[in-house]
Amino acid sequence: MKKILVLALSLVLAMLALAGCGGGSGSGGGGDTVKIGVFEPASGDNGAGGKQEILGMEYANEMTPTVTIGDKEYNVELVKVDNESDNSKAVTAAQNLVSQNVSVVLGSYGSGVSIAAADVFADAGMPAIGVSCTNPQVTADCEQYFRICFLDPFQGTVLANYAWESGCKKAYCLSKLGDDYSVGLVNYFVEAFKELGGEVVEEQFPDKNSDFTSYVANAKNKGCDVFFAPVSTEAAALIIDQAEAQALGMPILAGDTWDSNVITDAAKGKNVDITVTTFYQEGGNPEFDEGIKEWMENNSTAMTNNGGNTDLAAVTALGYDAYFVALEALKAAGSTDPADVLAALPSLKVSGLVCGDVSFNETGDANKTEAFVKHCNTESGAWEFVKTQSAE
Amino acid sequence: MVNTMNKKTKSVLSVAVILLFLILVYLGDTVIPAGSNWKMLITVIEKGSIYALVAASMNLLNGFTGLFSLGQAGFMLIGAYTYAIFTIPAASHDAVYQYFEGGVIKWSLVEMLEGSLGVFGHYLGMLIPMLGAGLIVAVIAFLIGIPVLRLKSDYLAIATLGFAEILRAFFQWNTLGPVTNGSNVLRKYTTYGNAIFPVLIAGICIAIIVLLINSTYGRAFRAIRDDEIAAEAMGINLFKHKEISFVISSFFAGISGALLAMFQTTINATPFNTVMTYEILLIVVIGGIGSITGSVIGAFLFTAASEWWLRGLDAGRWLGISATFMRPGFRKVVFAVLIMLIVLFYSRGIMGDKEFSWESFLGWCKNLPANLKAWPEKRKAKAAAKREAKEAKAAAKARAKEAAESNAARMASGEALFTPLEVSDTVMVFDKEGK
Amino acid sequence: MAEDKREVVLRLSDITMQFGGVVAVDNLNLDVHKNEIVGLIGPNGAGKTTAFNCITGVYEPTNGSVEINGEVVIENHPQGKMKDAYKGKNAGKYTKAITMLPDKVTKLGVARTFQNIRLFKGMTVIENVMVAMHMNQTESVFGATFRSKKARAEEKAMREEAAELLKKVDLYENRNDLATSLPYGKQRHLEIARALATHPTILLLDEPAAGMNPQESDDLMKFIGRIRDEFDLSILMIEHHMQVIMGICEHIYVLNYGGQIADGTPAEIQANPAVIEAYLGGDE
Amino acid sequence: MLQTWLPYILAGIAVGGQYALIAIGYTMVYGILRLINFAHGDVFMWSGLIMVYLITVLPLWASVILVIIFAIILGTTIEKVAYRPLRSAPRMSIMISAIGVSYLLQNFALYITGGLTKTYPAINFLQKTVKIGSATTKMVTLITPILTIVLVVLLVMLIKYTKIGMAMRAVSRDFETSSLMGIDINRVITVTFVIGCALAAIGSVLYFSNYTGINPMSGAMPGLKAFVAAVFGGIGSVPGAVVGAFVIGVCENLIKGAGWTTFSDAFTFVLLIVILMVKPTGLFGEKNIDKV
Repeated sequence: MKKILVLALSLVLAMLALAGCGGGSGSGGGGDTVKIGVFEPASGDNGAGGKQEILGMEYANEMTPTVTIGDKEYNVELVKVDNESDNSKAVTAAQNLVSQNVSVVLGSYGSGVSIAAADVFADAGMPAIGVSCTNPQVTADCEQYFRICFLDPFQGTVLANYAWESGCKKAYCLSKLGDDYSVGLVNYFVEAFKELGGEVVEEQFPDKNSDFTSYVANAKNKGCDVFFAPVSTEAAALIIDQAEAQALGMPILAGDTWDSNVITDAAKGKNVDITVTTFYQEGGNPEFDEGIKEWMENNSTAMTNNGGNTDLAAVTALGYDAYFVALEALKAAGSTDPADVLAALPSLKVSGLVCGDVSFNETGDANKTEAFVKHCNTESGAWEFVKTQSAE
Repeated sequence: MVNTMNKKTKSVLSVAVILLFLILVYLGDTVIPAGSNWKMLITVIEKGSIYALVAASMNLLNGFTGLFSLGQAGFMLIGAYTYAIFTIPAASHDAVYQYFEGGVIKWSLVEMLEGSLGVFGHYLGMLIPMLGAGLIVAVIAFLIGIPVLRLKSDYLAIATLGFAEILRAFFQWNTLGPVTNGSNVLRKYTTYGNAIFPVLIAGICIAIIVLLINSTYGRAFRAIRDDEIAAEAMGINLFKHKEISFVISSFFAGISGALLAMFQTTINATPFNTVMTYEILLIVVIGGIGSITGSVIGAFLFTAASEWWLRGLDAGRWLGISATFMRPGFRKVVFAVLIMLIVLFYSRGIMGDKEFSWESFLGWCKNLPANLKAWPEKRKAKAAAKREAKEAKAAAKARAKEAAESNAARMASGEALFTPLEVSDTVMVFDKEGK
Repeated sequence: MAEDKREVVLRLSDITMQFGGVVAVDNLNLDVHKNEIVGLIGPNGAGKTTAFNCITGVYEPTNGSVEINGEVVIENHPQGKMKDAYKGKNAGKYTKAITMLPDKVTKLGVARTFQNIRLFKGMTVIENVMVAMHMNQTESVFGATFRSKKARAEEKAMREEAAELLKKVDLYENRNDLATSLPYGKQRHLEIARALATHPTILLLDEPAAGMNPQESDDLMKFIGRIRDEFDLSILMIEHHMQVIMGICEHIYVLNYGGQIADGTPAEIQANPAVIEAYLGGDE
Repeated sequence: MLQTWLPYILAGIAVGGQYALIAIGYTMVYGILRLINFAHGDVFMWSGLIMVYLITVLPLWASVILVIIFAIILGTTIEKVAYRPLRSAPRMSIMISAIGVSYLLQNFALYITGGLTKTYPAINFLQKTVKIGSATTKMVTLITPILTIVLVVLLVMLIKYTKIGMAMRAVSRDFETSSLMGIDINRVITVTFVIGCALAAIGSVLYFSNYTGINPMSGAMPGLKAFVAAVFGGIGSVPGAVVGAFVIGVCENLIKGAGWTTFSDAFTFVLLIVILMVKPTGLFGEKNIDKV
């Protein structure tokens, strides 16, 4: 029995070895296909968000499955790789994309993994287009990284302004240990809020924490009047739950991650007051909204990945935009060579996108000066548009 | 003839193979274009050699000294941070420590030495913080070892695991931000240019571990593993030798942490958690507890399987098979099942406690055709033997049951106070201290 | 009883070992003189091995002291909770608390074997012996790893000495076999050889003849006598084989239920009614 | 003063009770097999996960019962498949097997859930908001400690007064002798796993009603903390594990309340190391002497 098992195991391993080598040469030869790498988390803390972002790209790919580069028409293939929301896995995941001969990479949701992978892309000369990674470090010092969303210093300031204008004087800021996104955004928020004359209480929760009782209690006890928690949607749902259980009694404020149906589902029917800033306002582009909703209704996997309903997340819209930015870049480059795409990106101007036009400044960030403020209607379980806000 | 191979031939052969491998790695990394699938091979070799080092260091503890320690990830964390902190270029400090006014350490050892010594200084500037990483980890391990190494096996495991978790929280502590950058990643520090670097460093370190194991101290370690009480009775100071093993193992874990930092190009404390330690432990198990060769093979197999070969299982297409159940996460399930099969049915791992030697390798190659031919018969014989064993076991079980019943009856009647109880041959011997 | 003129190399004074409420060894007084072979006998559970463990530092005796070569190396008196629970005698006699770890005791020249053989399973015969010489080597771990000149010399000397020792115990042929692959009798020999490799002056043997047939026991007896002379040893041994004990011991101590019921020459012991009762069981 | 600290103490007692229910499984298994059952925390997580799926087709009471049955089957299967064959193997092997099972359970959950956090079904009765003094909290906070104490009393009675309880005590005291006495060791071990897993399943209902998100890693931290609680109380002792769990639960929340949020998890391990140094047998543990 053992011997057979050993033999079977070694056989499997041998086959794996062959598969590893054979797989590449087989798919690398297709002449009429251009590959776009999708560097997104499908599991881990940011799995939900990553999947929603991929949805936008998949929908876009379905709408526009081909691109004409030079005068040749190419089929666009999305090569997805899961970075597991984990900085240490991100490097090999990125390497894996590079080795599959993609022309340009999209992603990621979550800044930490993007920062971690930046050097791999830089070494390979692979252009990467960040979708919803808002931390400034993603594009700073990395010529290969571009992005189509706004940045945290901007978002933090917007949120601080909003909080101050709504009459809040003392803010409770919660971030997650080891999470670049939340720590970064809280930092910019605190900076801006203090400048406006506000007071802050900063706290952090450790990895894998699911008990937010004490954090909510702390916010109440310290007499804060706004609860700022730009954390992952996973933690968000738990925070909302505790806020309700302990009657938090102050508005909750968060960044772009919270613009997701995970939040509206969690908040539905609860006595909580949630406001977020985000990239996209549902209804801003009715044609896109309807199209993607219909697509999701006919595609059960997509529906599941969106959390079981068709409520749109901003990152889905951004993912959709990212795909077209990549197509435009490929067109402008006139070739599928990553180096050409990289050369074409800085001067690229794309309009007709659902989250606003995209052009890049010298660090590779999109020139975006507006964020949408949304408020959660806990009765209907939907986002309501409040206003657009700029940093000034 | 295999048996007559002399020492000189063997060393020549070994050196030749190692050199060839190094040259191949070097050329591989230089020549293979970024877009090629074979580039993954280089990535696997880089990460595999780093994991091989940490697995060997864990094996030194678990397999050779019998100390079940689960603190490896914590030590790698310190090593990674130590290396990174001292090699971030001065110009990048403001960007990296963006929330901490550029941090407190405003210089990079690499730049300082490069300035005065050129290319040599560059590498010296990398090696010194790497050694420093090992040394700092060793000092911390020494301190941790004082209380912890007095504990018995599984308490030791859980205590070292606890220390690793404490370290992780400590490194993310905002107050230490000017040094550790708190929750944010450290990046922009100097990394190696060619895959030969981690392979070479890991190779040297593993060689040192092997030398240690084969020294008189290594013998003392194995004595402690086999029987603590007898070892102590032979004049071996348990605590001193456990400390030596623990400190040295941690030193190399620190070095591998530094290498991992270079490999990843960014470092953050979060991934250095218990899952990482478990993965290293599983590498040791796959390779064989008590075999450094096994740890090395295990590390490469593990890395290749998890990062490369099995990725197709996540993407829905693997070995030409496509199926809808192959969606993200499937790779890890298959992987975990494979590992459980090894743990349960092949618990000695790939190498057991044997090491690689040219004799056994050549012998194995020579006998392979014969063995393959003889295999069906052997299987038959084995099946027969198994049947026999099964019958014998059943018979023994019946006897044991009988004995237990009669013992119970005699216990009840009080007779057993005067005559010894029957001890059957199959009464399960459960060794509480795991000897 | 004639006074033994030879110097005392090992002396137990009032050694008492109490586990919870059970007194395993009760007030044991025992002397081993230079080059003497002393027997420690008693029925199962009499506390013989416990006494060994008190001498070698595995257990801390509850009360009493151990002297090696005229120097007190272990001493204890009831402390803490034990103060009230103590059931033995001479509670106030000892005041110090000196403990010693087993490896230190071994370094003082006291080596032992075990009742249930405890060889290093994963090692060869010669490695088992070399391990016991580890404590006498002086090279640091650093030097040993990088094979300094000194380390190489020490290793070579160690290997030679071990080979010499193995020749003396007829195990040289088996030197590269795994220790556990040896037949039972040879494993006993190896355990003794391993103990000898620590350069002891006092050797404690815990049932060396256990499981042996009369012929083997006889050989063992001669073997023990031989090594005593050859290595200039004093030997304290626990044994059940009366043939062995009576054949080689000069002095015998008898324990029963922890307590010391008799001591004397083999002839005296054989004639002692208390001993006979302990072994054959009197009227309950 | 109390006004400020009340919410933390309440939360601590609630989470402590939930840890206690998990810790019992650890302490009993360790008492008998001398094995840290690393997979126990994952059985707990899976109980929660199964509930999420069951509730969509079954009424609440049926789901809860099925979840408990599921946990029992899972736990005993793990014992049979992964631990029993290795019982005479070195101690390290069986612990590695436990780690392997834990790895498998987590990864399988990852596959099933797609790595997404699942929301635990609302059990209205448990999640009702109640007001105690200055603190507002969920009903489950009040029910947990009561239910925990009741279950523990029942368990202690079972161990003390029934035949199987006696057998368990005998086996934990001396494995070999018990088997010589004709005690069916396998049955005792199975019963131990049944009790441990059933309690973990009940614990999962309470825990996830309070913290409603379940992901594949949800079991890891509570599992580790429960194990620390078991060590703290003296491994093998059921009342010890419960006391340990409450201490850890309350301390952890007080530390968060004091603003040391970064170290709330690390604290548990500091406590572990301190207790191992000062009193390795835990609060209620018994010292056992090595036989030489």
